[in-house]
Parts: sequence; structure tokens; C-alpha cells
Amino acid sequence: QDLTKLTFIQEWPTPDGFWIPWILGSDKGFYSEEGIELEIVTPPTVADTMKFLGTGRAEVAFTTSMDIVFAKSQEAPVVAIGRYGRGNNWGILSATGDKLSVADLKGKTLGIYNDAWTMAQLEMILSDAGLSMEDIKTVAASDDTVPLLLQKRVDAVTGITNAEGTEIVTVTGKAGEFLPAIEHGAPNTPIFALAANMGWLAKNPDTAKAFLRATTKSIAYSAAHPEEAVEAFAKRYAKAYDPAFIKQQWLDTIPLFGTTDNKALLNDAKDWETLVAALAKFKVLDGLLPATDYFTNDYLPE
Amino acid sequence: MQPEKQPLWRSVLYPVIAFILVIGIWWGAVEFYQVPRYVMPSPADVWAHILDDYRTLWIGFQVTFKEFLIGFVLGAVSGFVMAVLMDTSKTVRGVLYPILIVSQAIPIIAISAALTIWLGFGLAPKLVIVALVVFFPVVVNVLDGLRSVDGDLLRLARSMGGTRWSIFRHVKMPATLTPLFSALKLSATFSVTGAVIAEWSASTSGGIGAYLMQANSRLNTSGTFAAIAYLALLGLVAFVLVILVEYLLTPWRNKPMVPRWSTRFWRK
Amino acid sequence: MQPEKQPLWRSVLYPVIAFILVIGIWWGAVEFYQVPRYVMPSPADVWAHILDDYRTLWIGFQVTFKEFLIGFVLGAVSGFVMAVLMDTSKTVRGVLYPILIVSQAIPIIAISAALTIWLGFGLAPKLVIVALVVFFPVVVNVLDGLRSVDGDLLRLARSMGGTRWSIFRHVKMPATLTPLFSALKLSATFSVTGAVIAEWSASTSGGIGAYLMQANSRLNTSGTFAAIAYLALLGLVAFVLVILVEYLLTPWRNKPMVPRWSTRFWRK
Amino acid sequence: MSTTPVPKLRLSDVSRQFDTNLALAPTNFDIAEGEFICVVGPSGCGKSTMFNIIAGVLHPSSGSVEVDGQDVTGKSGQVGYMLQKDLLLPWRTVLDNICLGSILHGRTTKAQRAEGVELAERYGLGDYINHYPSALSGGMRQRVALMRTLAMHRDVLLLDEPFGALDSMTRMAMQQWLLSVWKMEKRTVVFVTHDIDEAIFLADRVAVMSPRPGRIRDILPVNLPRPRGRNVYTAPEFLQLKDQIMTYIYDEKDNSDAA
Amino acid sequence: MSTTPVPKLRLSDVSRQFDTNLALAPTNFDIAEGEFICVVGPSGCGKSTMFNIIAGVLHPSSGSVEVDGQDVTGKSGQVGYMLQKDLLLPWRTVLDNICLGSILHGRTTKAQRAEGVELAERYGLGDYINHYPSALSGGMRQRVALMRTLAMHRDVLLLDEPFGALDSMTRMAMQQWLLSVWKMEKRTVVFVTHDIDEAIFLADRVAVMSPRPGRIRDILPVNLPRPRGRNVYTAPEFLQLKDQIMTYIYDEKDNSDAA
Ligand SMILES: Nc1ncnc2c1ncn2[C@@H]1O[C@H](COP(=O)(O)OP(=O)(O)OP(=O)(O)O)[C@@H](O)[C@H]1O
Ligand SMILES: Nc1ncnc2c1ncn2[C@@H]1O[C@H](COP(=O)(O)OP(=O)(O)OP(=O)(O)O)[C@@H](O)[C@H]1O
Ligand SMILES: [Mg+2]
Ligand SMILES: [Mg+2]
Repeated sequence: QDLTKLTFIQEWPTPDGFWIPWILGSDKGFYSEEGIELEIVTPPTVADTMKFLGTGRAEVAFTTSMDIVFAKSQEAPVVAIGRYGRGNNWGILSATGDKLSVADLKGKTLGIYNDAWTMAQLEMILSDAGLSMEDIKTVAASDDTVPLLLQKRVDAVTGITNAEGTEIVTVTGKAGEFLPAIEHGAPNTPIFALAANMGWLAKNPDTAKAFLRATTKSIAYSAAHPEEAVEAFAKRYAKAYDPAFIKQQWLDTIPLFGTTDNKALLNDAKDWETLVAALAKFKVLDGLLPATDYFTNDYLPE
Repeated sequence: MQPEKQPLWRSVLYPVIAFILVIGIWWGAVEFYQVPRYVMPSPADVWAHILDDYRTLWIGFQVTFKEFLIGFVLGAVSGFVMAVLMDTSKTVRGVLYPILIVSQAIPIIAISAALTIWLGFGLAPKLVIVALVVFFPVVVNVLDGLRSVDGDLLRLARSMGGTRWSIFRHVKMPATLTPLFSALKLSATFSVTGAVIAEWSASTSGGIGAYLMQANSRLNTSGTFAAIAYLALLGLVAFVLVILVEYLLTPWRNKPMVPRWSTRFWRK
Repeated sequence: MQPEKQPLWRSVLYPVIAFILVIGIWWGAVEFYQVPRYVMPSPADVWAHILDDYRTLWIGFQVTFKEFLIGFVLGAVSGFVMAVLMDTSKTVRGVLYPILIVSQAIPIIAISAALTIWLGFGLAPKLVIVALVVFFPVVVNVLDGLRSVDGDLLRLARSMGGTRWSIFRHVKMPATLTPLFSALKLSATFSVTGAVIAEWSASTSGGIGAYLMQANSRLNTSGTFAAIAYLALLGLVAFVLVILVEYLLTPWRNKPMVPRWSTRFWRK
Repeated sequence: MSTTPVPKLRLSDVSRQFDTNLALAPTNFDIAEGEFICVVGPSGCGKSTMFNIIAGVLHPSSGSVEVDGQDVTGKSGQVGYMLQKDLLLPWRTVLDNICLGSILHGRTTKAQRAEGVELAERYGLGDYINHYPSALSGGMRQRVALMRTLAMHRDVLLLDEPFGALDSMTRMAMQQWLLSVWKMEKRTVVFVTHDIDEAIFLADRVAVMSPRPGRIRDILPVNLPRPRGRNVYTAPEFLQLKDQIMTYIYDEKDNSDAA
Repeated sequence: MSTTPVPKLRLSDVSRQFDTNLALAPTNFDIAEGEFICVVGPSGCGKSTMFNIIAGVLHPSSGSVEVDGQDVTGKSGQVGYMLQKDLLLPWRTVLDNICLGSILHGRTTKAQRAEGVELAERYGLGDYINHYPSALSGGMRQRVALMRTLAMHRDVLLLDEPFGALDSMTRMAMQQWLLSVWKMEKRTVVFVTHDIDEAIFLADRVAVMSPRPGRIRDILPVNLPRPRGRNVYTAPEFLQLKDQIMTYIYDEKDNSDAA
């Protein structure tokens, strides 16, 4: 049987536990069963994913909701075809036993992941306590902010529970303190998404459906077999990774899907509306479109 | 890479033609291939962005320029000192040379995190990163310069009763200026890249490198290319600066006489 | 940066001392300052990691070496051609030189996405990135070499009825070998860094650069430093390779006679 | 003057101007087949300019150059040419350097290389054909440079201060050697030198040039018998010629600042 | 020999071995105050080795060097020293190059610089004190190099082929100039040259050296009256000395391969 090659561009340059479904799915043959040969490629920087998707260099992408919004504001022909996770687990992490409130942030130094969504949410949280960006000092590190936190070079870092949070647990053996953004004005909408090039989508609806079917199946299987999932990852990326970290990350990720049935990837129109409204309110960018322009559920399995 | 002796109109005209050529090809390509804006903007987009955000860009330019300048001088000076150190003994040279060569293969980004942890978020780690870019070429060239001083000249200086220090000061050191500057010219623009990488590593600065990264993360290609344009400008400034300093420090290469303002000028 | 003529035992002993020194200082510092493992591992940790994962690292080494090698040759050849082109006319030189200089200030990572979009995810963009690292020094040095050929020698060759091409082939071109190789030596190890950046740019490869990034992104410092060790090795191999090729291609610099196996050797 | 009806080399009103500087005033000079002509004159009097014109690598501002009655003005490759600097290619063997002419014309044939070897053997460098020039002494290098010129098979050889860079003792040996080569090869030689002793020792006729503008001031025949040994330096005719040339050169008023 | 009771410069059994090569066999040589000694000999006969030992930059394998009866073996800074290469510092003005000795001893005083200017003016380079060496001709550069040596105020000057790189005409002018300097400054000069004419023209005594091992073969007094003009080249005494030196040099059996 001839397989259709599908280029799947990732959100950032380095593999991590989020990718487990398609890694394990490829190994188990879930994609080839659907006639797809999945080529997983990484971008130079987090910003380049949408360039590859928009120009059709890649057909599908693992990305963030925010990147889709930014890309569409630049008229890139991309659209979300599925969500990855349900809610917003982004927030501010600090060392174990050093729990911070929003008001405590005044005058503190924060290690941040340098993207637009981080800045936007940070502003939302700060305004909840009547603060602004002027009241804190931010440090953007290209790779990782966690070592800075552990070495007490910064007082706190921004991040999500199943990445930065996982790191803190793996290194120190204890969970860090977490200040969730959703409790302080940020919208509780999914961070990650699967996206596709719209031109390709129009011409290859069946392949798109096949891709999402296989992915849905992979998520369900990976959630049910975490040990196998971590093994598949370790096999592909050898010892460049700390297996303990990957395992922890996947375990931290599974609950975020909510369900792992056919509805796992379903886009919720309300989520998108909330997001667009928040972006408009905080003037994060110009050129916002109606919420329904950002996603489609047409290619999801029934 | 000594710039050619040429009439002034040429040394202005040629870069202008070069500039027009680059802009023209860029614009033509963007129009002809219908390159989408989120991949590559047209020169007009970039120009509009620069006009729109010139204040931030200008501040960024100054920040990055400062990082470049201090780091560059630091790297040049420490490279020079290292070369002098290595010139003193065969053993020192033999041991340090392999370390230097191999160290070049280590990507700076891989050690920038450790640098930040040791040195904090201030200027220090950025200066070190810029300095590292200049360091190696300077060591190699200055060492070559020191070792190529004519043995007869050294013998003559000794026969005149020169001490080790005075011979170094007056005979060997000035002989390293030409190779030193050729190393500096080769690494001037490249160390601007060093400053950018440094800003990415741990950025509290509002430099052009940080601007580039932020614009890039928002798919704001006009912003990205505006930053690149400023970096190109910074590279040009860096290069011209090195040439200028060389011109001032090595008057004997361009002039038949010592300049009148020099303390070495003899008035009857 | 011609390596010194020294007895064999020295050219082995010195690097060994250098190696021991680096490892010793590293180990001592890690122990003394109680540096945590997630900041910097001890040499023993790294060694353990290498033993544990040698297969992947070895494959990665080969992948990266291939990228380096092809890209390096590509960059050297195209730099050479560019220099020859620029040597033909003052105008071409005058226009291209400023472009070349300024282009050095643009960080490769800022354009690597565009490169990948044009050239795909395969080897091509990686080769271009490595080639870019070598390109500039080669152009500068070869151009200098071409322009420093003695005018009297050229006049002599013309008086002997040489054509433009045969004079280029037999008189000018061989004169560029020495500056060409000094550029290659200066950029050999550095272009290993180029290969690493290239792998970060669009990585479907399993090279050492990709390994480094993966390890680095998740605080696997043993993995990071294992990758750095392999990169250092790669840099050393690159450097030694260039020296070796230079030795073979320029026998007149080391030997009094043409080697017996050469076609230029005359047998009575 | 011992000119034959058709001279081997004829300069007719050859001159050359560089911007406002008349490097060579219109010059006429006939040289017979097999003659050995030496040209002496202070620095900057246009000797190299004249040679570059004859060799065809510099265009004269006026006048023409004829070889065997053929106009060769501006044509290169008609005469052999050699300079003070040996200009050997360091990356080529002695043999290849001797054969450089044919290399520049494409490939060297086996026969051409064999001829180069024969030349090297005949003139005492047979053991060095596979060496690189860096392995040779200054005198040996100049000999190779001359063989390179000989291997071009041109009847006229222009030698521009070929021994100027050698120490006096090596130089004397080279002069002897050059005369023996000239005798065997029967070429027409024009030889530029700063050294008056050398000029008289070698030449059939000595052309004395003077600068500003560069021109031939006089041509003096040397009637010393050949072969000439060390004893000619003390011959009265030699001393008288030397004195005359010195007078020409040092009593020109504007040479006091030449040093 | 015209030696005074205590010679200005005395070499006693000075020799130097390089590995297995005896560059200079044990040599004795006394030089009187104010004498002008020329040393001739083929390449490699140990002339520069001898100079380096006298200048104190090379240790002899045996023997001692005395200046005014004082043992100065291995001590540098006792004599003035000048080489064929002018070795001017390109980044220093002519004046600074002349004052290099005092610069190397710390700072130049105003007086030292004024003295340098005076030297330059006295010997025809007054207009060039603020120039860089690159703006000067070869002859001018050598004159600066000699002034640098004079400014050191050493009684003994060692000149190692100072004019070897100049063309013959510039060279003659420089010889005249050197003699005038020597006459005014009243120094003791030891002058190495390859050129026999030059040696005889300049010297009070000519030391002829021969190689393998390097040694002084003979010392010939030159009894030509001073000041010497161009006419000395044709004086019978000159020609006879020249012939004798040539015989010494060229009839040594192992010099045939020197070229
Ligand atoms: N390419 C050139 N452009 C301008 N002027 C030149 C050029 N070549 C030579 N001249 C000038 O022409 C005059 C004659 O120079 P030429 O080299 O022929 O002298 P020469 O007799 O060979 O001197 P030398 O003995 O130093 O070799 C000099 O004044 C020189 O400056
Ligand atoms: N530093 C050295 N190491 C080994 N051998 C040397 C050294 N310096 C000189 N020699 C040898 O000593 C001998 C004498 O050399 P020296 O330079 O004194 O000769 P010279 O008479 O000055 O020759 P030239 O006329 O070429 O200057 C030569 O055989 C030379 O090879
Ligand atoms: Mg000339
Ligand atoms: Mg010598």
C-alpha cells in the first residue's frame, strides 16, 4: 500500500513529552493504517512553525492557539483542526515552600519564556492586583529558566505545570509552588492545538480526517499505556533525555486531555470566543477575526 | 582585507550601488515570487515598521552597540594578552594551542546558560560572549605577528642594550598591530552576531537581539527584518570603526610623515 | 597559524597535557564549588553518559561530520569562485565587498527559517549554513592572495605568451593556496558550530547538534556535555583534516623535492 | 657600428610617457644578430620601460619595435625576458620552472621536458631538476631563471639586472657562466646592469643612458678580446672605458641626490 | 701592523662552533683606534658570526673580546652594530629611528632628540626627520640606519654589508658619504663586504677570510692616500691589491660551487 507522506511541523525545536502520541502512534502503525507516513520535523525557533505551515512546507502542525491567531493576523492560510488539552495550566512557578501571591510579585525578578502569550497573560495577572509590567523585572532565557530559579537567580518563572512544573519535580524531587493564571483574570482556554494549511486541507480532506483519526487513536492508546509511551520516546531520542522527566511529563499531561475518546480533539467555540475577547481587551494584537475563523471541527472523527 | 585605495566618490558610490542592488533584488524577489508577508516582508513593509517604531529600535541599537563595543575591546585585549603569554614559552604555547582550537568547536549557546548562572543577567555574560568571538582570531594573528618579527631586528635591539621589556614594548608590540587589526576587521561584524546571541541567552536588555526575538515570536516579520536591518547597520558601524581606529593608530601605513599633532612630531 | 615544527613526542605530549589540564580544572571546580549536576556535570558523569549512549552519539557524530564536510567544501569552493569573480573587476569588487561585510552581522538563525522554506528539510539548508561560515574568510583571504601576486611575475608570464586563463591557472591560482588554507584553518573548528546551528534550524537529522539541543532543553547536562565533548572531537578532526590536506597539496612548503609518486617527478 | 643590413632588433623612435613624466624619450637603437649589448644608467632612466616595450607587455607612446625586420610592437612572446627577481614559481619543480613557457601555452610534451632536463644538465643543475626552488641558492635560482628564458627559443634575450640581487662573488661566477651560455647558444643579448665593471666585462657594446627624460646618451664599443678572464679588469682599455662611463654618469649634474 | 699598545678592539682566540660546524676557527685580531678595517670573504665564512660575538649577542665557544682593554665578551651594548637590512622601525619617524638606542633605554630626552636632528641635518636628511622610513629611498634608509648607530656613541662601529642591498651607483655615493662621516666622527670601523672594490676603496686594512672553517686568511694594508676619489680604482696599487684578494678568494679550490 502506498503511504501519503505528511509533514508534521512541531511547535519548538526540542522534542518533549507532548509529542508522545504521534511518536507512539507511528511506532504502533496507527498512521500507516490510515495510509499516512508521518514525518515529524522541528523548526529553528518557536516562531517559525507557522511559516512552514503557511507556505505549505508542512501540511499539519503541532502549535499553540496564540500562534494561530498571530499567523492569521498576518494572513497566513492556517486553521486549527483540533485542540490539545482542555484548559490553561499556565502560571507562575516558584521554589517549593516559597508560595507567592500576585501582590508579592512587586519588585521581583521573573524568568520568562519570551513569547507574546506569556507577556499578555502576565499583564492580565498583574492587573488583577493593580500592578503593571513596570513593577517587575523580567529575564528571558533562550533555553530554560528553571536552572535560574533553582540557582535563586530569579524569584519565580512563568510556565506550565507539565513542562516547567515537571522539571522542578524531576530535579528537586518536590513540586514547586504554582500560581495559576486562570485564577487571576486569564482565560481558561486550551494552550495547544493541531493546525493545518488551509489550501492543503481543501484539497485533501480525507487525508486530514485520516490524520486526526490516527492521532485520536494514538492519544487514547498512549494515555492507556504510559510505560510503553515513554519507552517509545526513549527509543527514538535515546539518552539525550532524562527518562524520568519524560515519564513525569507524560503523566502530568494525560489528565489535561479530559477525555481520550473521539471528543478529545474537539474545538470548543466558546474557548475561542473567550480567547479572542481577552486578546481584544488587553490589546495584544490588531487584526483579530471572528472566533469561528480560527478553527474547524470538520475533519474530526465522528 | 585592506580596503582599496580609491577616490572618495568611488568609496561612496560603490556601497550605494550595493545597497540599491540588495534592496532591488529583495523587492523584486518578494514581488515576483509572491512571497507571503509572514515569511518575508518587502523593503517597504520594513521601512514602514522602522518609521513606526524607530524609538524602540534606536534605544535597542544603543544597547546592543554598547554590549558589542565593550565586549569587543575586552576580547581584543584579553586575546592580545593571551598571545603575549603564549609567546613567552614553547610549552605554554604547546599546551594552550590545542585547547584554543578545540574550544572553537563548542557552540556558545551551549554554555550561555552556565555563563548566565555564574555571572547574572547584567552586562557581564553578554560581554563574555562577544569577547569570545573576537578572542580566537586575535590570539592567532597576534601570536603570528609576534613570532614573525625579524630575528636580526631583535638581535640589533639587544646589541643596543634593550631590555626584554623595552624590546617588547618598542619592537615586538607595534609589529603586531597589522595582524591584530586584520583579525579585528575579520571579526568586527561577526561579533555583532555574538551580541545578538548573548541577548538571546539571558535578556533583560532591550537590545536589538531581544527585539528580533520578540518580533520573531509574534510572526512579525517586518519587525524581524527591521531588527536585521539595524544589525546590518551595526555591523557596518563596527567595521568602519575598526578601520578608523586602525587608520588613526597606524599613520605610517598611509602617510609619509608623522601627523603634526603627534608628540613624536619634531618642531625646530 | 602554521603549527610549529616540533618533534613528534612534543606534538603528542602537549595536547595530552592540555587535555589532562582541562579535565582536571573542570573536575576540581565542580567538586570545589559543589556545582549542582543540573548546572554542570563532573567529567565522570559525562563519561558515564557517553558509555551509556555511545551508539546514538556515534551515529550523531557521523551525521554531523557529513554535514560539516560537505558544507565546508561547498563554502570553500564557492568562496574561492566568488574571490576570483571579484578579482576580475574593480567595480564588481567595490559593489560586492560592502554587501559581504554587512552580511556578516546578520545572525544565521534569523534567516534559517527562510532558508528551510526554500530548500526543504533535507541536507540542503544545513549545507548552506555551514558553507556560509567558511565563505567570508575564504573570500577575503583568496582575494588578498590573488591581488598580492607580483606584478612583475604577471608581466613575465604575459611576455612568455601566456593567456589570461593559463596565467590564472598556473601563476595566480597556486599563489592563493597559502591564504586559502589559513582561512580554512581559522574556520575549520568554527564551522562545526555552523553545523550545530544548522541542525537546530531544521532538524530531521540525528546529528550531535540536535542531540545537544535535546539534552540541553531538559536539563540533561551530562548529555549536553557529552555532546560538547563530541563536538570538540569533531572540531579537532576538522582542524587536523585541513592541516593534512594542506600538507598534501603544498608539498613545496615542507619538502625540498617533488614527491616521487607525483606526475611532475622526472625519471631519467 | 657593426649593424648588418637587417638588424636583429630595431627600435625606431620608441618613446613612452607616464602622465607628465617622459620615462623614455624617442630612442633609436639597432642591434645585430649575436651581439651582446649592455645598458647602464642610473635608477629611473627608463631601462625597464624600454625592456617592457620590447617584450610587448607595455605599449610605447610612439615608435615601433622590429625583430628581423618584422614589426612586433605591442606583441608579447617574441623575445625572451628575465628580471632581477628570479620569479620562479615556488610550487613548481626546477624542471617545470624551466618549461614554464610551454606550460603556459597548454601542456608540456615529453620532448619539451626532456629538453629542459638537458638544459639543466648542460648548465650544472642536473641534480636539481626535481627540487623546488626554495631548496636552491640565489645563484642557482638565477641560473634556473635564465634556463627558463633559453627554453623559450627566442633569438633575442632581454636580461634586466639578472644578477643585481647576488653578492659580488656569486655574481662574478654567474657572469662567466652567462658568457659560456651565450657562446654555446648564440643568442642576441641585451643586458641591463648598474655595475659598470659587469657591463664592460660582458658587452660587445655598452649603451649608457641618462634620465629626465630617459634616453641613450652614448653607445661605446668594447674591443677587449674574448674569452675574457679576471685579468681584463686591469687592462688599460677596460680602465679607460670605465672612466668614460663614470664620467658620463657621475658628472651629470642632477645625480647627486640619487642615493 | 699599526697597533697601539692597547688596541681599541681585540679578539683573542675567539671561536664559535654550531653543532659540528666550526663557523669561526680561533681568531686573533687587533684593531687600533680610528682604524677602518674591511673584511671580505665568501658567503658562510663566519663574518656575521664574528660580528655577533663582538656585539655580544652571541656567545663565543672560546676566547674573549676586549674593548679598550676591558673584557666585554657576551656583553651587549658596547659597540655600534649595523646590518645589510636597514631594520628601521616602520612605525617610527626617521628621528625616532635615529634615537632608537635611547628609546630602548627608557625615554629620549629633548637633548637626545635634538642631537638626532643635528645628525640628520649634518648628513643631509634634515628635511626628513618627521618622515616615516617608507617615504625614503634605499640609500636614505641606510643612511638613517648608520645615524642610528652613530647616535649610540660607541667608539667601535661594526657594519655588516651595510650597502649590500643598494645598486652600484647609490652604493658609490654611500661609500663617499661613509668616508666623510668617518672622518668627522673619528670612530673605529669594521666593515664587512662582498665587494672587493668597495673593501679596498674604504679600508686602512683589508682582512680576507676563507671558509670551512671560517678564519682570517690574511690582512692586507691599503696604502692609498686619502681622500680617495674615483681615480683610485685605476691606481696600480689598487689593481694589485684587487688581484691579490681575488687570487685568495677564487683560487681556493672549494669555491667553484659557491654560485
Ligand atoms: N607604471 C608606471 N607608471 C608611472 N610611472 C612609471 C611606471 N613605470 C615606470 N615609471 C616611471 O618611469 C621612469 C623610468 O622607470 P624605469 O623602471 O624604466 O627605470 P629603470 O631605469 O628601470 O630604473 P631602475 O634602475 O631603478 O630599475 C621612472 O621615473 C618611473 O617612476
Ligand atoms: N644560528 C646558527 N645556527 C647554526 N649554524 C649557523 C648559525 N648562524 C650561522 N651558522 C653557520 O655558520 C656559518 C657562518 O655563518 P655566517 O652567517 O657567519 O657567514 P657569513 O660570512 O656572514 O655569510 P654571508 O656572507 O652569507 O653573510 C655558516 O655555515 C652558517 O650556516
Ligand atoms: Mg629597472
Ligand atoms: Mg653575513
